[in-house]
Amino acid sequence: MKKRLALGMGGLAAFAMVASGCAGGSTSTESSAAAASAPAASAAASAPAEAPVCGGSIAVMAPLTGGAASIGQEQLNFAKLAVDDFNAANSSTYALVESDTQLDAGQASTQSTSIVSDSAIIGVVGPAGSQEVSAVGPAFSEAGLGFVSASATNPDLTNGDNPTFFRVVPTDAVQGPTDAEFIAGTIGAKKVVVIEEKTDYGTGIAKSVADALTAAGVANEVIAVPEDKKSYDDVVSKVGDDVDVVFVTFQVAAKSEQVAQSLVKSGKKAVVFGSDGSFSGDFKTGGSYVSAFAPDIKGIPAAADVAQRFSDAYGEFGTFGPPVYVATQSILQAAQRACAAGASDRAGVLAELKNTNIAGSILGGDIAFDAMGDVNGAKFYIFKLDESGAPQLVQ
Amino acid sequence: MEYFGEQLVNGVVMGGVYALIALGYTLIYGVLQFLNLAHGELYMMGAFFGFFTMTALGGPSASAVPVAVMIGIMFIVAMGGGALLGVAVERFAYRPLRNSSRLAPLISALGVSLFLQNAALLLFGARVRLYDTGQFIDLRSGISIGRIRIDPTEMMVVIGALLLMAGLWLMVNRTRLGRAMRAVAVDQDAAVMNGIDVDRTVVWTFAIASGLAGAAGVMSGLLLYPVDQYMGVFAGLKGFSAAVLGGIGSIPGAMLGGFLLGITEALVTGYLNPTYADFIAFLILILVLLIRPRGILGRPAIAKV
Amino acid sequence: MSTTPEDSRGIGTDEWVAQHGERAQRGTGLYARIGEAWMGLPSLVRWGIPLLLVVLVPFAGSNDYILRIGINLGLFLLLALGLNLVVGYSGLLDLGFIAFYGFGAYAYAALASEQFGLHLPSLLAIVIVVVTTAAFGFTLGLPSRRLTGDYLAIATLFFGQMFVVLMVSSDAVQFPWMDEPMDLTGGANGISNVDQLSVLGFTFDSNLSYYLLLIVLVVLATVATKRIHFSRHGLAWRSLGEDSLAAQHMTIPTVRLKLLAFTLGAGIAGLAGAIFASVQQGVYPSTFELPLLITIYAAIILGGLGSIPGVLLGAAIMTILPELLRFPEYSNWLFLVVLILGTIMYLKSWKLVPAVFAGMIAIGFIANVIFLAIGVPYLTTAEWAKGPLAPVLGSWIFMPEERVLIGNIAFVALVVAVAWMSLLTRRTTIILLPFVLWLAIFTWEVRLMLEPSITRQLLVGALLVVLMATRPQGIFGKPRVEVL
Amino acid sequence: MTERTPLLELRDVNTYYGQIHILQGVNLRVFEGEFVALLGGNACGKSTTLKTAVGLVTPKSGSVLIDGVEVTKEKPGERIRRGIAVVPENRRLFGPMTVMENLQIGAYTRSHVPKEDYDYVFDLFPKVAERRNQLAGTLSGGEQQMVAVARALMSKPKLLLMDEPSMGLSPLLVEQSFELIDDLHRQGVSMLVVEQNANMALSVADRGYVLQTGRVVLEGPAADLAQDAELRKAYLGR
Amino acid sequence: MMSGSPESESNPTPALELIDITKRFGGLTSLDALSLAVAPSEILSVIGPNGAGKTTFFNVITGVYTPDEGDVLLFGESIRGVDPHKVARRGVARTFQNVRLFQNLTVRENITAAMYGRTNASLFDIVFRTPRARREERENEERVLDALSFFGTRLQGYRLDQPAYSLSYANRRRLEVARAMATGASVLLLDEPAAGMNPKETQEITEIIGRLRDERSYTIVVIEHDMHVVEGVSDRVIALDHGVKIAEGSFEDVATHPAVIEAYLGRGSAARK
Repeated sequence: MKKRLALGMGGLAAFAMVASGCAGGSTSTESSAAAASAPAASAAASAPAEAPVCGGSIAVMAPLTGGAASIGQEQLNFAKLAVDDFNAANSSTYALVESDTQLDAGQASTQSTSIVSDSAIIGVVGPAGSQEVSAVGPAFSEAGLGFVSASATNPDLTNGDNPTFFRVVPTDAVQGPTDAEFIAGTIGAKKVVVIEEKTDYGTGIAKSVADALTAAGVANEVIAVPEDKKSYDDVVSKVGDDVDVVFVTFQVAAKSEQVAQSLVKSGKKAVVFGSDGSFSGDFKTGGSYVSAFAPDIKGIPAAADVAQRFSDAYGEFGTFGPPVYVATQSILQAAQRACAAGASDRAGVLAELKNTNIAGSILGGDIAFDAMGDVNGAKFYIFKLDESGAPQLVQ
Repeated sequence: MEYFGEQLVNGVVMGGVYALIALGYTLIYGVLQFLNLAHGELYMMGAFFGFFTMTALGGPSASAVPVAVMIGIMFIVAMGGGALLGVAVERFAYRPLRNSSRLAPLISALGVSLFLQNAALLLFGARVRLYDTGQFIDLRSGISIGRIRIDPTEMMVVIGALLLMAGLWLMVNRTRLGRAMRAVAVDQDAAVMNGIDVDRTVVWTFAIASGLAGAAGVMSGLLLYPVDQYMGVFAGLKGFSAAVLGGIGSIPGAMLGGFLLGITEALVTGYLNPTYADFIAFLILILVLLIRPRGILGRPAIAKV
Repeated sequence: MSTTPEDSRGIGTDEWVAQHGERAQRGTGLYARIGEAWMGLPSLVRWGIPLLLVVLVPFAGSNDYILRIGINLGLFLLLALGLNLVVGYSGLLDLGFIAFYGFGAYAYAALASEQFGLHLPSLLAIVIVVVTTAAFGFTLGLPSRRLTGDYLAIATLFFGQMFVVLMVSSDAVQFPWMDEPMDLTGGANGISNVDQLSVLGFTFDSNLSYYLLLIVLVVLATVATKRIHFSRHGLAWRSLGEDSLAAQHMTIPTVRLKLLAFTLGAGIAGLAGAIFASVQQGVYPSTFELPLLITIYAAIILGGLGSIPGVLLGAAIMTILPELLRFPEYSNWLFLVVLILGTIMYLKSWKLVPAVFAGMIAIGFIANVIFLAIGVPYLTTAEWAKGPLAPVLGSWIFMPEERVLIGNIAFVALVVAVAWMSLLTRRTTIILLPFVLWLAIFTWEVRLMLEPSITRQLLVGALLVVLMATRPQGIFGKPRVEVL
Repeated sequence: MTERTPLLELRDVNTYYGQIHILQGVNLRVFEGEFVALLGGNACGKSTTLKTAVGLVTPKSGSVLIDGVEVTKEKPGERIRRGIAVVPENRRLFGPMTVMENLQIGAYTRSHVPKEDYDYVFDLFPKVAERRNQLAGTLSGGEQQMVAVARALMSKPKLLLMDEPSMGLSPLLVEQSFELIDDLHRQGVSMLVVEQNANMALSVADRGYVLQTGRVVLEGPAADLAQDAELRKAYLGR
Repeated sequence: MMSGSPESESNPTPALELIDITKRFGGLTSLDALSLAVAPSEILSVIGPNGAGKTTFFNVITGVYTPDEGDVLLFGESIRGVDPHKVARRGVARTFQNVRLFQNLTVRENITAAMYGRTNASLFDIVFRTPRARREERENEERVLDALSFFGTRLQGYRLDQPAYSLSYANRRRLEVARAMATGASVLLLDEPAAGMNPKETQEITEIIGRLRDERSYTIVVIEHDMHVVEGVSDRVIALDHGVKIAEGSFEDVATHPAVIEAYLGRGSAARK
């Protein structure tokens, strides 16, 4: 502390000398520089001895501003945490490059060219939306650049059109049937209302759930709502008294809570079942259900520490962040392996990305990709919210 | 019929919020003939101010003061904060442009919107906030007629909106400040020549309009609308539509427009398809404009040849 | 009774104020002289130099990203030139303009993708797109017969909004004559895998090809606009924008010309939309929302409404600047350069400049000392404090431990300080300037650098406000002067 | 000339609009009880002089004094409180407001307006009293002129400034306006009237100034000015 | 009521004829069964108090308002309810009481804009600069100078490329007249052409109005408050009050007509003039 005080004083004094045009200024500057070198030296000494070898840039494509900023900022922060953790553990120098897409495929497409043009970038986390993935896919595959999304769940994305695309979350094709089966079986619902939010996320999951429900013989009605709808009371009024479950497909958990509260206050018996977008502390009406592609990460020993450090640094988080941590990890590890093998270019990283195997990831299981880029052994978990709003694993 | 009543209540409640936002647009347009497109952002800021006041007072569950007092303070802070911000926006973004073309303040307003949204993102973080009204108000209480229920927050919104409108109407039509506002609206130069301080009148106009936006922000928070940086964009559009529908510049018009828009939205949602609610609302708006170019209660333009 | 001797023209002849106005039109000083010299060049040179530079870009070691920005700029220029006909000339505030762009893009996607299994030849598709978009523009122009000014703006704004709603929600449209609901627009997912343009056997499959195509189109559009500007149609449009009633009395069929402006503007937007769809090989509804409208309007107003170079410059600013700000390495420099140049230009005095900057430097160290004295914990080294001067720089702009909190406070303080300063006299402003400058750099380093994406949007917003406040008529716009 | 304090004084006023030098060292005084006419052609600075006096335009140099008090930096409202009032060019009534509200706005600068003050103007203009609840925009030209004057009188001015009272009026109304002005003057209201219609103005004024390209080129008693050959040639027609 | 003037009897088809025109706004009757005729190359002045319906009279002729009753004939053909731009094309041009120039267009552009109805170049011609477009451009240039030549050097030289807003008030009024001429009209409606002008300028505009008739055979209707102008230019004067013609005839006849003095001129005016 004192040294820094001296430094500040010294700087000021030196500045005063120079400013007043004092002839002896040079000596004074020297002395101040000498004083200044002390902390610099100590800072250098505190750094680890062995020199870091591996590094490179990883781009994060996410809606960092605009209407979906709450998702994008959480994703960005998890990516930052992952890189910091990894660098600290491996003495590497990986860096993040922000790429704000505002969840708009057009901007994502433009940004993809920027990322492709920056040769320092060896891998991409994101983009967040499925339509963005389709928009950037051609550019990235042409550049041989691997990209790992943590939230694009449209099953069509891994049909072979995007050979460099990977994702760490299961698709709607997994979530829909799982949720529908639970609603039909465990809950035993006879009638379900599916609220489809008109986003690429909401549309996909709503369709998959509705199809699976129909297949399971559960009567269901899909109500589509625009993304910018503010009040859901009028939608809830449409929910009949005989409806058992209202399945919601919001990206923002607060809206699921809004629907749940509205159901409670209008005295309807229906409970809300939220898709993975609702998995967040904001959704907490007791008795509701929510599905997630991972067991609650706060309950996983491997993840508890990450969750804690994230909360300390950036505050609360929802469902879109933790997979980004894993997605970033997968690229970092691939890069590290490529670096060790002496092929730390895009091709090397992409090749290694295919061999991803994160044992005991913070999402609960091991993470590895299949040939199409989907995560292996994808499974959905279902939680019931207790009276305090905490999720309890029920399947 | 009960279902219709239910949807009507939903519509009126939504309409109350729209109407409050619309009042701000209408007031500023009435005085300056200028669309304050940043109005929605003041509403957003009001919602945040209310939220942070609530948190500072001990949050939704463990309030340090009685609930009524807490809500009162939330409103005061949000309205005061909104008013201050509104006055600042007027001073720095609009006043330099008062005598320039009509488009310049429009662009300036868009700049202000962009700035405020991102300042909120920077300062408050990206997380979506919820007021969690259920924690301190029993939403299951309130009036119910058959299946039609009106919970306390809904009552508060509707009554509050009506009271604020009545107050505003009285203020504009019965007070010295109101007269000054109307005089400035008709002819700024003539107003100055009668000793009216135009700048001060405009400042008050912005303060009142922005205060109303702040109140609307808290109300929508209490109604459990998610609070985020971009909530003002669409709400602003709705409030603005309401003002235009009712006849921009007219205070009862703004109220009428707000309620009409809310009811339309609820009925279209209730009987047709929610995704088309906005489509139909906009369609009605365009039709009304084509039939009555100045809105339902708007004064026809005086043609000068 | 007295008569001023120097009066020579005699009482009763008074055209002098107006002549003063005429004289004041001519600028003075260095900028004006540079401007005059530039305007003195033959127009072929004036337009040729920038064009040459633009054409050379791809051959000067640029990459796909720069080309892509160029393509976006080209699309923007087309849109801006089209919109300029409607807003800049005819004074019709068409806030639904983006819908035409979207309509063009969607129409092209419908005609050249798997959505309906149609893969029309590009030329045919484009002709159909332009014609239908123009027809759509004509339809939306119809209300302009009855609605004027703000009310027309409002009605068109809602048309624009309806377009997006319609695109998002038309993925399951139940026609009475069909059994299954039909997917017309792909809903929120949009339409992907749209065909690329292919004309006479040449397929536009690279950014370079689109870049060059757009240069050609923009040049054609600019030349056409320039020719229209002084022609009878251009004059008629501008007259009706000035005073629609007077124009009617001067033989100008205002209704027809308004509709023509709408139609033509829409046609151009439709063309741009079709190219956009094929560049991106997809269309998505989120593209055509308010932010794009804002950007395009900002472009034409920023440059100066109705001025062709203004429109071009405005579009360039609104495309390139936000992209530059994406990268901390550029935005850093941009920030510092703007700050320093801005200060110098404001001070206009070589004596004051060093004094102010010296004050700014001193304040950093003073702040450092004060913060230490009151015991605020902090870390010294900022990221940019590198090299031999690192320790000095590090204690000039120090990194507080509570970076976000203190950064937020600094940000609010900075905004308040700048706003407040703009109200003060020049003298007081200069005294406060060093403090505000240091605070700006401090805020930048401590907080804004941490969130480049948010900072970028903040700066664009602030830029719009500041530019409008300092030059309401736009960069190349001519002020409307009312004499007495 | 006596050494009384003028009600209104402009001392060496220089005014600019942007780069245009409008008033070039204008000196002007109006004493209590006087009726002063300010004459000149178009765009010679007449209106600017008036605007400078009221405070709508701030001079770059020189000063404005009301009743001997320097008011150059004061806002119009404060100056009106000091006892000047304006009847603007083209009357500029607040059309969508009632006559009564127009009068209330005239009294805007006063915190309390006793009922007698309204009665005073209603006595002066019975027509205005009759129309008090009518919208000002629906009145005829002559009535509007009366309301405009009544509105200005509501601030209890010591000095009334009138900007082109004959502008756009038919000959009959011009005549009536000047009768009204003359009447008010006889009742003791001091006046500064800006007028293009020199003939009419000089027939009722005590004193006059002639403005030319932003300078006062002639000043003196109205009767003398009316005889000035050059002025006659320029303004008084054949 | 005065009888029709001798000119209109001698000429079978009047340039402009109003037959029993009535125009109401809400409960207010602005023009009440007004009939009048203007012979070719005649200058008719219309006087009357504010709100007498003078400007409504112009607006009915030019098609801004459609009369509730009655007909408007231009050289014997009805132009009732025809759009303003078509009326203008058929030969009626006007100026405005409050000067409505295209403020931000230059002098040259203001005049060229008014020639829209006389030119034919399509957008195609313009964009591709076809011979037709070029020819028209040259013709326009000549016509601009021709219209302006009427005002001496007032609007020429460097002023050609000045925006209209920078002109002096008198020059704006002149430009408005020149713009009306440029439409190719044969009937000019001038709404208070001398308003706000000083005596010298008033005299000048009075002369110009006379020359417009003498040199270019324009038929002219003038609304004016300035009796010097009315006296100086009028072949015939009509006085309106409350939409009704209260007097018609020579200047002397009308100016001394008791109803006109009562409603419009005032008793002092004759004495003072």
